[in-house]
Amino acid sequence: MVESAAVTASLAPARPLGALAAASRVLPAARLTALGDAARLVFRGREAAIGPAGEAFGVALPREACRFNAGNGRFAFWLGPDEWLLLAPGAEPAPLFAAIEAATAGLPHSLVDVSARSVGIELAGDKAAFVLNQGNPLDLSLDAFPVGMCTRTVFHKAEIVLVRHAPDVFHIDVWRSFAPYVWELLEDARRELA
Amino acid sequence: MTNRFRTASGGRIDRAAPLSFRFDGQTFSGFKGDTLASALIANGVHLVGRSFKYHRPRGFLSAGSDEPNALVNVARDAARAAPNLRATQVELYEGLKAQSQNRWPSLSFDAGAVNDLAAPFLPAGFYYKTFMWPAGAWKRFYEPKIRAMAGLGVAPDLPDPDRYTQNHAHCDVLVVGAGPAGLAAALAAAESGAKVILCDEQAELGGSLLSETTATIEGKPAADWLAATLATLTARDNVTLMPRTTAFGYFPHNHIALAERVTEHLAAPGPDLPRERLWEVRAKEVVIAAGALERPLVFPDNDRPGVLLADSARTYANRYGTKVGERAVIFTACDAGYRAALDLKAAGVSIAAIADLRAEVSGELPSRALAAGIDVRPSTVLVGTKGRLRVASAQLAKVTKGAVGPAETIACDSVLMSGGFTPSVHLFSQSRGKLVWDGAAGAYLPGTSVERERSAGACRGVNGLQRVLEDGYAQGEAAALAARTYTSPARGATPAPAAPSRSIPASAEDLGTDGFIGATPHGRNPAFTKAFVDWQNDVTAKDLKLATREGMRSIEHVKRYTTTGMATDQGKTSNMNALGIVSEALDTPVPKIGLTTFRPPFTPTTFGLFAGAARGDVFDPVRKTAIHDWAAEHGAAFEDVGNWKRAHYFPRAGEDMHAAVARECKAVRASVGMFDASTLGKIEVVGPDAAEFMNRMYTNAWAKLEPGRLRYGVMLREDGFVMDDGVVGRMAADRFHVTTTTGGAPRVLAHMEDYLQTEWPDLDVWLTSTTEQWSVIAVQGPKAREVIAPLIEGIDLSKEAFPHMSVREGTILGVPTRLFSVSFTGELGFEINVPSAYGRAVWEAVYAAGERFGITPYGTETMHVLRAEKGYIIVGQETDGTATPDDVNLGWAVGKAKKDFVGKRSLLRESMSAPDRRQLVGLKTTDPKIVLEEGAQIVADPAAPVPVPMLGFVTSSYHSAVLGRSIALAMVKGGRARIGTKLMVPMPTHAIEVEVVEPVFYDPKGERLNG
Amino acid sequence: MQKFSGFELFRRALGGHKSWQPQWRNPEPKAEYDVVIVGAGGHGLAAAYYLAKEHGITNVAVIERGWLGGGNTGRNTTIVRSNYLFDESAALYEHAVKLWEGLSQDINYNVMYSARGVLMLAHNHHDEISFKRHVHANRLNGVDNEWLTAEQVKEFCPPLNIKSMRYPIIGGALQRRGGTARHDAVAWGFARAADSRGVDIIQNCEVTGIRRGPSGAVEGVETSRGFIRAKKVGVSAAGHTSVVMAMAGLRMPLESFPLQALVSEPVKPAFPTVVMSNTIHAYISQSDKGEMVIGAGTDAYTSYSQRGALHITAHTLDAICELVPQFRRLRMLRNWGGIVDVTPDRSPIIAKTPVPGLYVNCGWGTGGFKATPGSGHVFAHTIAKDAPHAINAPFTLERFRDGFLIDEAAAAAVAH
Amino acid sequence: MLIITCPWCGARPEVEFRYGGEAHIARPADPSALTDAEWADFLYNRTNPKGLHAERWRHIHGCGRYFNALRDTVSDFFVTTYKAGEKRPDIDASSGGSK
Repeated sequence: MVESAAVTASLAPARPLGALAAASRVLPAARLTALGDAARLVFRGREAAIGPAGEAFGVALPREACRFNAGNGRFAFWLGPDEWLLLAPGAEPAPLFAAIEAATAGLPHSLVDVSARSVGIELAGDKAAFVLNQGNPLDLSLDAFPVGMCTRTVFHKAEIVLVRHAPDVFHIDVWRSFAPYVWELLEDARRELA
Repeated sequence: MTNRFRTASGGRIDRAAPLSFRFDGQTFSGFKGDTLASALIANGVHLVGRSFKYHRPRGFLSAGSDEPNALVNVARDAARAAPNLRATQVELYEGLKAQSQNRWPSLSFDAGAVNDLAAPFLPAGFYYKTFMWPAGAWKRFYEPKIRAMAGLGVAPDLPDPDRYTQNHAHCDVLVVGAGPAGLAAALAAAESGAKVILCDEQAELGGSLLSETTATIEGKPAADWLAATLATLTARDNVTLMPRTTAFGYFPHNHIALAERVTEHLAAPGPDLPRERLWEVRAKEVVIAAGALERPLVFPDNDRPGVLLADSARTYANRYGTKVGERAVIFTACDAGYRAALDLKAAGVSIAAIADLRAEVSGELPSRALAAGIDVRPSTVLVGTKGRLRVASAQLAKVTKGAVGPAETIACDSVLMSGGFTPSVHLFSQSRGKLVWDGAAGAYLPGTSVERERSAGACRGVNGLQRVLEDGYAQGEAAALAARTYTSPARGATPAPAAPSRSIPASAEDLGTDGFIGATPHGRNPAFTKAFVDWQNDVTAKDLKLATREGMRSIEHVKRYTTTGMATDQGKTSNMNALGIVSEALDTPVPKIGLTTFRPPFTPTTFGLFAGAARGDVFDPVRKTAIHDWAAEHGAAFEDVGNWKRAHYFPRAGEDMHAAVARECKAVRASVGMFDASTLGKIEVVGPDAAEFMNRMYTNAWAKLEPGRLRYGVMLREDGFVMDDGVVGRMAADRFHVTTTTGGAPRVLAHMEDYLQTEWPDLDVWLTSTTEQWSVIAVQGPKAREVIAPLIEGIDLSKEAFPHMSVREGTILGVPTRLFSVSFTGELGFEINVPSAYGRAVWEAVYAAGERFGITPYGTETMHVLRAEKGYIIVGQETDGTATPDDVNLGWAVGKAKKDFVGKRSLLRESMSAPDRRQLVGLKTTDPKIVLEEGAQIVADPAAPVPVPMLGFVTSSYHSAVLGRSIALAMVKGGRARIGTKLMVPMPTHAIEVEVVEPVFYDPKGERLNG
Repeated sequence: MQKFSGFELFRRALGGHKSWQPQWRNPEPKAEYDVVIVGAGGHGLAAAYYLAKEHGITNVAVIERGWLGGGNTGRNTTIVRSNYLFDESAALYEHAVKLWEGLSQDINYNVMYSARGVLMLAHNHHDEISFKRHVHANRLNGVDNEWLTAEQVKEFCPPLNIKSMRYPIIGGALQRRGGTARHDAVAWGFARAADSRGVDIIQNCEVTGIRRGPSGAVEGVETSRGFIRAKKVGVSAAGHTSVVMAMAGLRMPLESFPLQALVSEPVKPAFPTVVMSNTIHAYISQSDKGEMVIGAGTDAYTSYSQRGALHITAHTLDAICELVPQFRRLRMLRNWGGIVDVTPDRSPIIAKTPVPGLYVNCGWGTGGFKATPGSGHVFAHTIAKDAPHAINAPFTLERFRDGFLIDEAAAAAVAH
Repeated sequence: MLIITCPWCGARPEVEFRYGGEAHIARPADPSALTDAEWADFLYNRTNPKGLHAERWRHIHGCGRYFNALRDTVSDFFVTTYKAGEKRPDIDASSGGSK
């Protein structure tokens, strides 16, 4: 695998939500923010590889279903019993990729760079759950969806990864081409909070 | 106009807040808190509609959601018109405009009423017996006439501009109905700490308590207790109160759908508010406290305006301060008639007489009526009414030993009837609970539950205010307790019904359980009477009897034959009486007749509510590639491919599609073009067993494919037919970069996961979708290498180092890339995969670098033409789910030596290699200018008699600018053996001669691939 | 059989309609019949009628678990059309349409066959090719079907939104002879006509077993009302086919799914034809009564519960509101479910079975109503002759073993 | 919309899942050894019972796992769910609280 270390400064990464975010209203009850670039890796593998992968990433991969671990500004999200999404905001994927591959060499696993596959949206405020529940059928009470939980789920007709960072702070990770759809429906859902 | 029929005081209306509204163009006034119905009644208006079939004048029957007659069209403006709204549920606001329906030219003179005269010839099901001759006349003549007469309101003809939103909610206990039982249940559950939602269809919570003037609860007047209880519930964090919210559907696993009317009652709704909101509630436990509905009595001419349900008249008086008339005759089979009489009398309505179907009249309420000097007549029936647009008199007759005596006419302007109460079991029945006939109660009551729900109060036959309150409290407590041990939607063992942990003393008139089901005796010639069972659909007692005479024995048959219970109230007022009449006609007990199933919705529910936000651009996701905006800025026309938008072609000024595509094609063949292939599905297959997995999933052999090489892969379904195809790159011994068709991406990944997880979990290989990770920029044409060479670092692009069908990793302008040497055009070609964040930037850089070669962006249409010139198939266009690899000339891609792969066994069936299977061939029209129609059929003899034997069909067809002629691909029976022969493509007016040719029209030797 | 006509209606009206007799008898089952049909839906009753009328076999019982016409016959959206792609299908459904066209007169019962046209909408290039392939094949098979441009679609059905939508309409395929019929009337009409020819229709009689003799051949059916002997048993049990066939020891290539439909409140005429969109999954027509009759898709999982999920209905109404946005303010009056059995190739099975004397008519998926008379007609032939009619000869069970599938689904998504 | 208990993620709404047809129909180890009739039986014939049904679901918009379930096709209530590869639990419909 050859992964380029640095990207030429002349080519700036595109932000699929840029225009929508710029036109968005400030509504304190449900603030909507398009998050910046991040390294995203999908790690999948057998038992032996899980520990070393977490060590190399710097955040242990959670073994409890639908939970995430965080540390040093990085996150390891449990997505399935052999699948984790490793998120490092602001980081370049290549060095991370290399480090984890090195630590898991010879152990059955799969590591794939999906940094550009999705974009992040933060939804925060008293009414964040109310807004999310207009397109998501999960029980978002703190009992059922506590802080520290993450899961793939749906928002209307799009698949998302939904993360709860704080009682009123959610993070949505959504595939790039679905992001405007999710954003527009979030906007529609919070319209009545104006 | 003044409110001539207002009571002097009382009611829950705000007399300090007058409102003006219009009905059928006339201006009226009412008060805040009125419904359209109560306000019209206050103005003396009872004629509000016409019946469905006979167009008979109709007035209000009830005061609630069971109203079958008073349907109106309410329009805020031309686009915001809603037909068939019940005036009894329409809350009054300043400036409300309502229109009556189903009448022409006017409500008071309706030409359709001629049907009423023809009624003897229009019995139930008459249309099944006639209108058959001459054949064809039904569609041309009779049906249009019938259709014009049928229907109620008028559908809006402008798109609805209002919004509808949808919310999911979860709770421990959902209480449906905020009458006394529901309030007590909510209170009990809330006190137990449960998270409670309490909803009610009415504007105010309180149910029957809203109409109480004399009852007391826990020592307080009912209204005060209600206010205090609502204050208590409102103050609790664990309770959500939802007025104007109808629980309309009970779906599997305690999934209850509620419709909340958010702005319908507002004079000037805010633009950001939805008109209605759908609540999809998932409740651990449900308490149904839906109350009971008063039953009409079925007697001759019981449908004149001014004839209404007694308890509804009481509600109009007590709750809305409105008198239904000045002089009322009451016809009752239970004590509710007396309670209404007393309350109306107190409100200033004179009670001409009470006709009581019962022989024995005793008890508190009748005694009070007698004491009040009301003319009470036991064993008396109404045998008719008179009056044109409003009841003017009633005929009363004594029943002696079943014989109806002579009638006495009593003048009146209203007739109030009460046949007793029918428990509202709709939601329980929707939940699939079994209803049980209770002979003592004369009603179907909830029996065995299926879902995690329980009924409380009048809807399960409990009566008497204190008993209802205490039952509600007990069910609320039990529900909260059950919610605490919830593990799954499946209902556990039903706990024994608990006694309420506290008593809720209350005093109110006890109505008992008397009532009547069926048609009351009248002694008149049934042929000349109309005693209505279903008001809206004009179903009379004699229609039901006719149905039974004609052999309809099941209630479902009777219902469908007569249409009883199929009106917009869905039988709320009619079902039980119909059962009674059928039971009598067939001399069979009611429970043997059966009961029609209650279906959602409880009351009619707006389509927009279900559709919610899904409209226009967010009806489905609009998926756009990272390069989309560039294409849009450069004038591309787009096409929908699945939910992707793909650039279709890039017209220049003055060009149509044909011209643009011709130019784009020529540019690629002559120099170089670029194409956004980002929508192709991509899957990263990684792990030590990756090659073995690929071997099993694809027809091809993968073991020997070296890292750095590409191979075209074919995937079959297990039934042997082509499912998908795509180029696969081996990135490393344990890593494949798999591409799929645009539409096939999710399907292929799911197919792979299925086999991997369930058939071969032992394989050490994992799948990750990378469709959106990579932007794919295809650079195709003789100059392709020259265009990209200056941009690429770390890859030797020479022919020798980087032959056709190879993949290398490097960078392009510093951006990491997986560079494929691959062609879907037949020209030298590359596909640049870059992380999609850089897709547009790299695209622009390539475009800039290509300018000196006249690089031409092209769209999917040109891509299709170029690949067709080369005979490359598109899965889904050349294949339709019935093609084997060999059928589409891909037999070479099937690894014959492989023991097994998905689909292999199916290919061994004899039919799969039959010589007359359709095979992929090329077609050339004899006249090169003619472009065949895609989908056109191919025959040997177009003049053959119908059915003309068909040999195949055209799958792809284009004008090839490079070849200067039309080309087509086709699937033809035994096609390969027909190459060189002529066939015909018949069109409606003529047939086109074609020659069957090899399906490669351009550079058949493939010499251009290497540039 | 009392004749039905306008004159009779008039004549009997003068007597207060007292002289109408039952449309069918309510007989006790006999010990033995020549043929027992399991299932008194439209298909079963039609088969009984044609057995009596065309083959002179009148010692026939149609036994029904509930009430006649109470299954899918009374629960569907009543669409009739024959513009199917493959020759085999076109022949079968066209056979039915031809019978529909004279059915009211044949059985003296107004089934209200209304050739209002069935318009199938194309939203993308793939739809267009597929529909044009249908149009050409249909024409050569003598089945009417024509391609309309988007403008012609709008002209034929003015309420449709064709432009300002997520997937604009680019054209459509119109079968003018397609339309709707009155579902209950079809069941009742066939019941009355079969009954008058001597067929016993036995309701509230559930089949509990299929008895086979030592040779393996059918001897009769066990029912909740006792054993009924018959050398020939035809199973026409819609969603329950697998259950009934299992009684004879046969495994079927069938899965049963919930299928939902709904109607709006009645309104004055506002929708002139039948419109179907496979791409966004909706179909709609307006009944004579004024209700918009709307079909939803099947739920994802097999079920005999006769009900489905809210989100299936909601997606259907999304699509309807997208196609006809002025209907957003209309209201759903009634929503119900049926059970449809679906074959792997979405085409029916009308055939002999490996069990001598046992015949099956099943697998109609979401589209059985339209075939009712044609299906009954060829099923009767198959039972009477112990051999298929030329029209249903391809619709065997063995086609799955041999790979001769008739895959309408492959070419046209769901076949409603 | 059913509530389905994913063996990993717990109770979730049906829209997160994809139905996968009848369970415990293992792909033959050596398909080429089968007759056409045996192969067709594997490919096409289904039990389609009215009552307890062993079936596959995939938590496609969740953990992505296939798993098996026992569901009463008359009531649509689940009796249990279990991981792919595990044996069908020896339960009949009446014991699962599906009535």
